[in-house]
Amino acid sequence: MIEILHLTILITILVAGFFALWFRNLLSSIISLAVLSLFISLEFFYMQAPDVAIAEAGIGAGLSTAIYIIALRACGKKQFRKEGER
Amino acid sequence: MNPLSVVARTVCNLFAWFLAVFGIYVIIHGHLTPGGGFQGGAVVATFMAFLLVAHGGKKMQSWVKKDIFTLMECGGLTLFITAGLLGMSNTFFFNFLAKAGGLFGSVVPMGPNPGALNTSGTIALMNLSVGLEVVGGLSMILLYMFSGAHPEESFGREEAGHDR
Amino acid sequence: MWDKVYTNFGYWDVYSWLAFFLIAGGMIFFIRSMGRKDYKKGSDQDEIFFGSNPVPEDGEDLKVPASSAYWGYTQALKPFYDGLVGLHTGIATDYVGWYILVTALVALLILV
Amino acid sequence: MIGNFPYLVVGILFVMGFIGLVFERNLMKIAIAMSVVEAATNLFIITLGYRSGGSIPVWTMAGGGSSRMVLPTPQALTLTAIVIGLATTALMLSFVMMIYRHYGSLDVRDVRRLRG
Amino acid sequence: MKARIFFLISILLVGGLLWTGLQAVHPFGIPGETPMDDYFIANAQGEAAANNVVTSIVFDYRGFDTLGEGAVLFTAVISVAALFRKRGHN
Amino acid sequence: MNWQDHLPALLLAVPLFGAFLAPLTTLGGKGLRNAWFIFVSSVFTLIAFLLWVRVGATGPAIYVMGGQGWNLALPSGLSIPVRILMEVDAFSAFMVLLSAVAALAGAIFSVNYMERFSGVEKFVALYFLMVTGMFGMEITGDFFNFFVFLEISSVASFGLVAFWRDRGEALEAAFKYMLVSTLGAMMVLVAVAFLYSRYNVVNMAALGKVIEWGMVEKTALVLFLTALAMKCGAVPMHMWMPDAYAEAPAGVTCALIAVSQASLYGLFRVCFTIYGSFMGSPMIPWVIIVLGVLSMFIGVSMAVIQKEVGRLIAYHSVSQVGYMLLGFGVGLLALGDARAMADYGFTALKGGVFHIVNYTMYKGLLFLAAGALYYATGSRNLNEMGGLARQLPKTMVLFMIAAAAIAGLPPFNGFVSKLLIYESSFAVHPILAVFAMVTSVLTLASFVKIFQTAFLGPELKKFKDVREVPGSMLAGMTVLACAILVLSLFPTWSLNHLVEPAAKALVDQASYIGAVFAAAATGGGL
Repeated sequence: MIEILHLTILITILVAGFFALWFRNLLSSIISLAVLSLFISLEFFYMQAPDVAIAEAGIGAGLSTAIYIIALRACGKKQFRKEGER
Repeated sequence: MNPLSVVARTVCNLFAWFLAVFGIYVIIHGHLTPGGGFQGGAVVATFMAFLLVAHGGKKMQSWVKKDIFTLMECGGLTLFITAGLLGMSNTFFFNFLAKAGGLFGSVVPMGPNPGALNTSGTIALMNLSVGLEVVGGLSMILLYMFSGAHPEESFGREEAGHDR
Repeated sequence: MWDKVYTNFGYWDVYSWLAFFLIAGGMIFFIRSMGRKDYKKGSDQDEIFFGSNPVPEDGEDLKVPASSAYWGYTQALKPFYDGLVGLHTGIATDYVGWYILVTALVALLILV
Repeated sequence: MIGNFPYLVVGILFVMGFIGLVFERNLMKIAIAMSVVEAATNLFIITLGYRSGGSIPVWTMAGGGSSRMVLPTPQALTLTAIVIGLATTALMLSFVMMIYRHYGSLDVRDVRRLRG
Repeated sequence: MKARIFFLISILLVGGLLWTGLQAVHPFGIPGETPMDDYFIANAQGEAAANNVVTSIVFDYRGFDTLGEGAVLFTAVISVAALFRKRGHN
Repeated sequence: MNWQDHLPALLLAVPLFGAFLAPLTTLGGKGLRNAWFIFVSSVFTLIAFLLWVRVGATGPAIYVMGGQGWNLALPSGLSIPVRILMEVDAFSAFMVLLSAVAALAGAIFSVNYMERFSGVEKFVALYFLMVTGMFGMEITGDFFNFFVFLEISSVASFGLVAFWRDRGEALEAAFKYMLVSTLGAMMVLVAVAFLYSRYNVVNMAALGKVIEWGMVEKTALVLFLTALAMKCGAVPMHMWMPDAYAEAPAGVTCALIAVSQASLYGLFRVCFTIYGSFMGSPMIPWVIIVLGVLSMFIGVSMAVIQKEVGRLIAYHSVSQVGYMLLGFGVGLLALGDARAMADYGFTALKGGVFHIVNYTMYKGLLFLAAGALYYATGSRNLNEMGGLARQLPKTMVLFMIAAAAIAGLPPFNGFVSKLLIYESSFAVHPILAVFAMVTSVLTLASFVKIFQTAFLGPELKKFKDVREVPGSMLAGMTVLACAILVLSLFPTWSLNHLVEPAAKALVDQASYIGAVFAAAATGGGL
């Protein structure tokens, strides 16, 4: 049972990492990154590292998301030379 | 960014204070429970981020000045390096307070134990100073990036040549 | 302190070079002192000789810009330089790409 | 059942981060890819320190004997690496903001005044 | 365009490099001999008088790393402050 | 206990203290800030000099951070150090000394150069942090600590490169530099983690003692090699280098050179001391040699066609780094073989080490002179310059010294190290020496180009009112010019007292490892 939980956490990490790079909408990307951080923090907690888990939850999922969103607000809509090109 | 609505502000206020208290707890109990200066400092800085998001940058800057955070940051680091230098009779970073009796100087029993706050020597001191430094530093980053997101408030026009 | 620097194949001696430069400088001054002494500033001797062309008034016209230096060299090696400049695209992600490419090459060489 | 699956996750995260770093065109996405690489590094170091069945390396909460604790050094190293990662992320995003102000674009192909 | 194909291949090769390295480290959850970590676990309470082994490593055994970490954070703060500094302020 | 035992810790504590207090010096105004800048720089230069003298007299210096005594490296009953060690052998002390001199010159130069900028107290703090990171990389004996100091110096240099944030190019250069550099630092961390997982040790000396040649070690070596070679600018990972070097303020570039030399130091510490004679194949030396030859040739080829002073000189950095990589690669090739070592290997190492000091001095001076040109004329474009010898005679003389030294004109020091490298690499393969000489010729050609277009030629109208640069900038350049002249006029002395101990320490893996364990044997338990 606990191993299934562990597997779920790891697969969620992969999925979140994939979507963090896949989404074209930057806000969705950033939220995906926050989810990645959160699940990495859960994985740390599973691996008996609560010190690092608190740090990752506070810094990775909390603060750096805030910083990303602030930076996103500072950059306007027109970010690409050509629309629709990745 | 504009301040949020009244309901959101109230909720943010409420949770922000819980966060602050929890962060300070994490900093102080760093040598007993999981946590420490960095983690607690990050949590307290998240409290700052909450207030910033809820009330907007202008109001925040009318409450606290950036100079206070600069002072916290430089002061925390200077305290940290001073705590290291005070152990210089042995070596740099020698834990000279541990098991010495006085401040943070109690002896810990071996093996699992509930723990006492007055232990661990310079570790507790360094936790406090790092907590101070991280709170100051991360709040500074948030405030500076927030003010940088609205250039017309803080910058003025571009100039050619050297920048003064 | 005044020894030569031996390289297992030859040696380096800075003092003989200095002596060479001193002697050469002495000879230059000697030859220079043998020249004519009737130079006068402001007379005809001061005029620039510009290959019997009209002398430009302004210095700007006389200057050869830096991009014209070694024109023949760059022209001769044009294919090489086209490739080389094309390599320096200035795109930030390409920098990372080159780094990873070198890592992969070194890994191939060392691991295989 | 788990086997070396965490290592595989670390490796895939690294490769995804590299692909993001090389093929993304938006500076913000490049910063995100760098964050993914940092997360993979942190996960890798913690994964190295896990001992199956081990307890938390805190005596206040520990149950068993000393050999049953997970390794504490990787946790200390990761703590350092996380804060360093935050510092670099913040600085990189500040650069992105400033570049947007100067170039008016986040496309990496526009940010190439220095070349040749 | 051709370069990007090489980049993709080399990314996969670097992934392969990391994967071979990861295959060669100890299996997940079973570290081999760990003298240094055992020393920390055994002596954190006696030497540093701290119950939290991780904290005792972070601030005592490897306290200098923590100073460096604080310095990195300080550096980042000063850099951000220098980027967004006000004009004419000397 | 002797106070001199604490020199390694003081070397790091003094610039850190200077950095932490620098933002507070705004309270005292401009004079206090400049005084603090120069004072702290002088103090760490003095400490570096004392450390160098001490290491030369008594052998490798060990310092245990947080131990009960400065030399109690090993805890009782354990054969590996658990605390962070500072280990300063002759090579580290040599690197520290020359980095300190370069940083001092950059600091003196910056006092006047930075007058036109705002927020100079932040500049001072970042400068000291960069210096701290550089020193830390050079004297640490612990891999994770090496990573931390690498990050300190990198992050500080990102901030410094982007210090003129009103110029888009500066930000662009900083971003590109940051992207590759952060990735490289991450890879260093991954390599450290690999080694940790295998041996449960992060100490360099202990790793060098127990290391074997397996898969994990190979992976770690690849990651270390490419990351550190990228940080010191080997082709084809050099592209950040002209951007960052040309766009940073001139005084910073002078110290940035020393930072990239610290990465080079890390590369050779890993190759010689950690892997050393355990190195399984001759492939790694050849990789380094090929990287070096490519760097030399491509760097200088790109330099010849540049139009901007800063970029031209920065491309020369790439090619000069190639010389060092070539010298060290040849030395590494001969490492296992005593006869080859005596025959040509040690000569190559001496050439490489001597080239490090020469390069740091003359390249720093060149960048400072380029900064002075920029300060005086407000232009970086060589096409617009001309006839500046009349207005800037002192700068011209200093520039001429540095240009002659880098081009390897005979009485100057650049030729000595190049000669050592040519002759030893000729013993390995003649084509290497041919490439090195072609590079030297092209170097001379490109500096003739700068000299001719910037200083010679008719006087231009728009530069009529250009004045000689202020005193502190000249003083900063003079420091480096004096160093070049000393190295040129007394090559035997500098080879015997400066270079040879460093090269010997680099080869002598056993004494580096033994220093830790010997200190532990005399000191007893923890």
